[in-house]
Amino acid sequence: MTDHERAPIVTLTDAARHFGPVRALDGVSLSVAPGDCIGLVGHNGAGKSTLVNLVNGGLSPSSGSIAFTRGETALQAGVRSVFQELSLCPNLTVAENLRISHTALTGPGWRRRARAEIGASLDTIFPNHGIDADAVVDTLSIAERQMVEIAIGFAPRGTEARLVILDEPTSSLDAGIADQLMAHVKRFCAAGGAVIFISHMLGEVFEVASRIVVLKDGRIVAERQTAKFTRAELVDAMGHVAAEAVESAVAERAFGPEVVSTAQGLRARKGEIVGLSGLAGHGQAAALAKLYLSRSSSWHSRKDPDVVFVAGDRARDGILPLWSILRNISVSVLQQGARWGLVNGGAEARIAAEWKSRIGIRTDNVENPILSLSGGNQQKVLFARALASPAPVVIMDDPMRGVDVGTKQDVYAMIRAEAAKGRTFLWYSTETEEVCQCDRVFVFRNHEISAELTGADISEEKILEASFEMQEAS
Amino acid sequence: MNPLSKPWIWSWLAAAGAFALTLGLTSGRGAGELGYAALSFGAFAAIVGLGQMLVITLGPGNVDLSIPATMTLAATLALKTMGTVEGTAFVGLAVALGVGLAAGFANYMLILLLRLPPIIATLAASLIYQSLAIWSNRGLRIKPPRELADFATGQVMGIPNVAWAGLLLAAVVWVVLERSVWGRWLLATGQNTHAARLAGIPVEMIRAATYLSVAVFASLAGYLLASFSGGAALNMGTEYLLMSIAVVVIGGSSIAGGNSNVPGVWGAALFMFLVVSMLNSYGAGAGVRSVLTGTIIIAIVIAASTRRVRA
Amino acid sequence: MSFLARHRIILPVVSLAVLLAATFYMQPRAMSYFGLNLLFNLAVPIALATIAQMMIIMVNDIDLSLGAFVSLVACVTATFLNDTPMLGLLILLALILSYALLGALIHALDLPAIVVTLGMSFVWGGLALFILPSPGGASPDWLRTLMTVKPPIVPMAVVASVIIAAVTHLLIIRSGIGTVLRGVGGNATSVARAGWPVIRLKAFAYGLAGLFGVLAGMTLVGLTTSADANIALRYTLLSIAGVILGGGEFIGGKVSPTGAVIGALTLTLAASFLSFMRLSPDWQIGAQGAILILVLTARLIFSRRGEA
Amino acid sequence: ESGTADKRIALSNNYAGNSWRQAMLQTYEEIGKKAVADGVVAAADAYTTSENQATEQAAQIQNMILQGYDAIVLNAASPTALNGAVKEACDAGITVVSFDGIVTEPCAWRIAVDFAAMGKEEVDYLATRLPDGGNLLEIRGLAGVFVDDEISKGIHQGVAEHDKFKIVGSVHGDWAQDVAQKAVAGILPSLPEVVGVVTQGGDGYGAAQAFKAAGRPTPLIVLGNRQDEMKWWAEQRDANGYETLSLSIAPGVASLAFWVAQQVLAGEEVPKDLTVPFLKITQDTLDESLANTPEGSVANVTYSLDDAKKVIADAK
Ligand SMILES: Nc1ncnc2c1ncn2[C@@H]1O[C@H](COP(=O)(O)OP(=O)(O)OP(=O)(O)O)[C@@H](O)[C@H]1O
Ligand SMILES: Nc1ncnc2c1ncn2[C@@H]1O[C@H](COP(=O)(O)OP(=O)(O)OP(=O)(O)O)[C@@H](O)[C@H]1O
Ligand SMILES: [Mg+2]
Ligand SMILES: [Mg+2]
Repeated sequence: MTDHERAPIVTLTDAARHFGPVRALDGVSLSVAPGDCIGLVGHNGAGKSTLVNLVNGGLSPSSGSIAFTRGETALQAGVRSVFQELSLCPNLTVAENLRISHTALTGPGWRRRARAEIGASLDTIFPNHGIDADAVVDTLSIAERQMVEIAIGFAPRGTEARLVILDEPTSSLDAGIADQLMAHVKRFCAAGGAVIFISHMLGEVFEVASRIVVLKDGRIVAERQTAKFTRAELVDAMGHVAAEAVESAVAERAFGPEVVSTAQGLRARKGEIVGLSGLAGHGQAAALAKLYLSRSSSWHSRKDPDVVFVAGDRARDGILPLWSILRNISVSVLQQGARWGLVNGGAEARIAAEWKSRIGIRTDNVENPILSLSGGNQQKVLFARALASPAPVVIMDDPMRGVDVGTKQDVYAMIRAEAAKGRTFLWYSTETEEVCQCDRVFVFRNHEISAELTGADISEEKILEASFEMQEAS
Repeated sequence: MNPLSKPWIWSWLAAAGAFALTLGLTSGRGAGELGYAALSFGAFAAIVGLGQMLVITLGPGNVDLSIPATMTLAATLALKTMGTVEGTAFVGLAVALGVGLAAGFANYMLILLLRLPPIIATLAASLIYQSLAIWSNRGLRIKPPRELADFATGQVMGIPNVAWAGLLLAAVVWVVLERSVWGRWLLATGQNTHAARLAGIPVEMIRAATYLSVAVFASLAGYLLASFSGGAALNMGTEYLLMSIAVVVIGGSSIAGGNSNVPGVWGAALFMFLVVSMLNSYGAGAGVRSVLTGTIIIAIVIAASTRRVRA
Repeated sequence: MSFLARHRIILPVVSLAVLLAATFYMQPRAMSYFGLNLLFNLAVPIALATIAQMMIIMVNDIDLSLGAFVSLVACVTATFLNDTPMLGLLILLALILSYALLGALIHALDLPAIVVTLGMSFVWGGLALFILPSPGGASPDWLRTLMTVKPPIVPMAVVASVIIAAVTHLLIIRSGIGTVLRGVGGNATSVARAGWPVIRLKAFAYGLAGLFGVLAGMTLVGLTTSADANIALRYTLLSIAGVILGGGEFIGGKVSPTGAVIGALTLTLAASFLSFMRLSPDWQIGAQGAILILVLTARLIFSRRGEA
Repeated sequence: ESGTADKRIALSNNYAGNSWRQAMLQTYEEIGKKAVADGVVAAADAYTTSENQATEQAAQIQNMILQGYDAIVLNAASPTALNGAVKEACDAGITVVSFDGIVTEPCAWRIAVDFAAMGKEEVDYLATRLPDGGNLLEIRGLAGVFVDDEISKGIHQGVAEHDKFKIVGSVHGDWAQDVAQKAVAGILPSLPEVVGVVTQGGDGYGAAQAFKAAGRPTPLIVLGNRQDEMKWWAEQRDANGYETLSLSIAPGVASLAFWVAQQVLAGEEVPKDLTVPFLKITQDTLDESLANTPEGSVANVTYSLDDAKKVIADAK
């Protein structure tokens, strides 16, 4: 490669971004050159998304500078972003969404060209994706949408993609598709493209990244070639206690009577942690939502609810965006302290304060708006909301989306402790590793339960086997 | 905290401005009269506005366009039942509120069972209520019983009785929204109904209760207005369609739902009366009056929203 | 997803067809060139107004001032455009521009469109009163001729409806810029991130609404031959109902221009159908509500099927 | 025998939301039913729209053309905006007779009330009662409507002639008691003493209420024939000798229009422009009118065929 080709695509010099008193990014210097694949890691709220937004021009820095080698703006420099929150237009087709990003695609016949372009990009990254370029996005599953978004990120779009930023791209993808993505990222970088890859799944980061950058509280605390990091060192640098090796299914515990039993075959006993697994979009979320809705009412609410729900798709199913953190937490327990139908403000504040510290929500004041929290911290609020309620059954729809390693460990511990006290958890996760910690696992395939695994049977191989079997047969 | 960041303050400032400008003409004479009239007529707008506010709080697309028809139908049936007979005021009130409940129930059923968008459901239903009002009384204007008329036009401690009714209702709505569990549920439902349901909130109960409330408020306003102005007329509710929406939004409630503002409704109700009085007093013709009213409404909204962003 | 849920347009088409069949059954005379023209010619301005409303709903806003705006345009058309065509044209252009500015203002200051347009309805109404304190004015001759032209085989009203639907379909559904505009309704943030100036897009959508509002007012005058300040006030609600009837949704940029035109035709036809039923005057108003409910209830059947 | 036994007449009405219109619909219905029963005409249907909008009414007229009526009796939302539809009706051979709200289309008949004269008469009356003149408050109707403009013109013309009067305030009461009451209550505090109130009908009682609530002496309010106004007037008269004038067009003019249409259909030569006098109630006729008017309605007269013939003959 010539020097010119090695010239950095983007260079940040001491870039900082403050939101009022919050120093989301506190002086970061970084440069990304062609061929780089940078793994960006850090705890929830470390400033990763903020960094991304500075690079792609979504936010301007409070101080410091961002310089592109080619062109003035991120777009001209060939910088593309795939965002943490999905950002397609749900009312448009896949091809039309490409048109939105590809501003130069005009004139008669643009539709045909868009179809071809997005089709090619999807085929390259996700062979056998099965997504129709004329499908309207809101008819796609969340995983398919994520795939489309990634494909748009890598599509040529008139210019050439030089730096693609992926902010937690795999959080709603299952393992197989995530592998396809990582293979593509490697190919892309080998061909002279650059990628910034943000993930809380350290395994992925180790697999794709050539260099790992660790952010902590808005500053870069470590930056090394991937080979020079061990997993423990990395976790350490992020400021977490190194995670103990995941203990596989807890020694046989005694469970109480059966408390959940659906027509579909989903069953759970008191005190049991039940996992739902399988490929993304095969009916797990729908099964859980149906279960929740059938065991709660939209006409009356009881002081002692039967079930609570932890949403994974925060914006759609969880967050009440106009409210403070406090109100978001307390909404599930309002009735407990209420007298004559009036909210007990003291009890409310106590519960919020307790959970802020128990689950480590990073904020200086629970009266702050919920939207001032980073994605992962918003997710913690949803956990707090559910766990604060006394409901005996907790339903969790991929609740760890975007939660950092350290917090995950805390939450696992909390779940185990609550289960020991007799609560039942139904837990859908796209991460097989998580599912493997459950007492019992139901694997879904085509909206049906294809396998029920218990005890020693719970293993990644068995789950994968049950997820794919029929597809190979057909 | 900067008081200008409260979204409701602007409607009060505007009302005060219109009040002062009107009195500027008479160098202060008639302040009492004007204030008294503003409280009397503002009360009706405030009552329907409080109801509309609850509905708008339910989130985008929620609005009740049947308020005028409900007012008319409730008033018509109540006055017909009372038939100027003394001592029937409470019977009439019961009839009016009953009509309100029935209309609210019908509206909600259209929304729930037929899944019509509320804006269309209430619009269609309002045409039916209007027909019912015509059919039941053929537009005859029956006077309220004297004691009721006296009550409606009377006053206690210098404040008109109808204003007391409006203030009392505002206080109740304020407590419900700001302090009660039910109010929290309503605000949550307005932000994201789906998320609220998954957080264990009985959203259908909330929606049903809200649509019942707005209709009951409208029927109460209709009953009071007919008693106040000497009888029910078929067109008595007409101006309260835009009025009810205007007082909610001028009052600083978010039209996107999940956020409401009781004091603002009263401020805006007073403003809507005072601005017309002011323009009339200055001899503005219908055209000027209309253009200025519109401009002031937009100015208030801009002031309120830009302040909010900066605060 | 079912066939019907995917092709939302079928529902409005079927509603219109059923209503038309019922109308022909009640009043066979309507089944003629002359009859169809009488049934539908007043639907032309309503269809244009519905398209205008659709442009606003497309970007997640709602326009409560449309009726007053169309009335104002009608007043301008019947006075200035007739007496001093150049001045009239300038005023109409200025009105379209002010709609576009309104869209930019609403976006720039993040104002609730429903409130701003509520305020604007007073402004437009007041201006209309300035121009025509009492009904009057006259339609420009060319406009009258245009609206009463008798093309062969198919009446003008039907031809006009088809043209309106086709043009707006090309513009909003097929063209690139239309796609981006719908994208603004679907997810404005992502459109902005892709480098589009959303403020200009919104101004453009509002400008289009202004344009179609102007066309609505002009065609209305062509049909009625004169104007007054209140002439089209009911178009506000009518146009909203038309958009919804045509399969549009209030949020998310889901609109259908063809559906909107059909929705407008359906609403117009519904009123005629009722008058052919010869109800007692007491119930004529209520029956309009009932038929609105009935037509929209058909949506329910479709969406239930769609879910299954 | 009349030669119209197979003819069908329709009433096109644009608004049903007040007592005047309801009385009009009722009169038409009564007279129509009787005419059909007597075999004078084959049908006399009534149609009404809700919103007082010319567009809706134009569609209504077009439907009547399709339905094959022989004549349309029309109370129009606008004097000009229906001309297109009216012309179409005429071209289809339909007789169109407009009344109250008349249309300017030359092919139609017009039964008009001289609204400007009505406005002027109000001021003339005030001049006889208040020779010293003084301040007047004007309550107008619905802005942008022809009748409102005409009456107001007449009033201003009257004031110009009687220069001792001065209009110190003008509000729009939309021909509704409660709207008028509200508008008057809002402007009163800023007004000097008011000696007279000129109105357009349907708003006098509201004005009186507003004056009472403001604690001002009741001025001389010209009334508009509503029963509640007349009742209030009678009460005032009995209590303190209050004296005023009440005038308005009678809703029964619909029956006159019906008979005129019948006469045209019967082949009679009928001039295109007819006038009806407005219905005037004075101190002397108050009790009689009050007795004849149903509770909550409007003073009315029903016109017979002979009345119609007489009106036609007068116009020739
Ligand atoms: N618009 C905003 N207003 C106020 N504070 C903000 C805003 N956006 C981000 N922050 C704060 O900035 C900090 C960094 O947030 P950022 O979203 O960059 O974190 P992150 O590293 O992406 O976290 P996660 O892994 O949870 O997505 C957080 O403390 C967050 O609360
Ligand atoms: N920017 C634009 N502004 C206005 N009209 C446009 C614009 N772009 C395209 N159009 C018009 O929209 C219509 C359809 O666009 P286009 O030809 O690009 O799509 P298409 O070829 O029909 O797509 P497909 O490949 O699906 O057939 C054409 O009439 C075209 O002139
Ligand atoms: Mg983030
Ligand atoms: Mg093509």
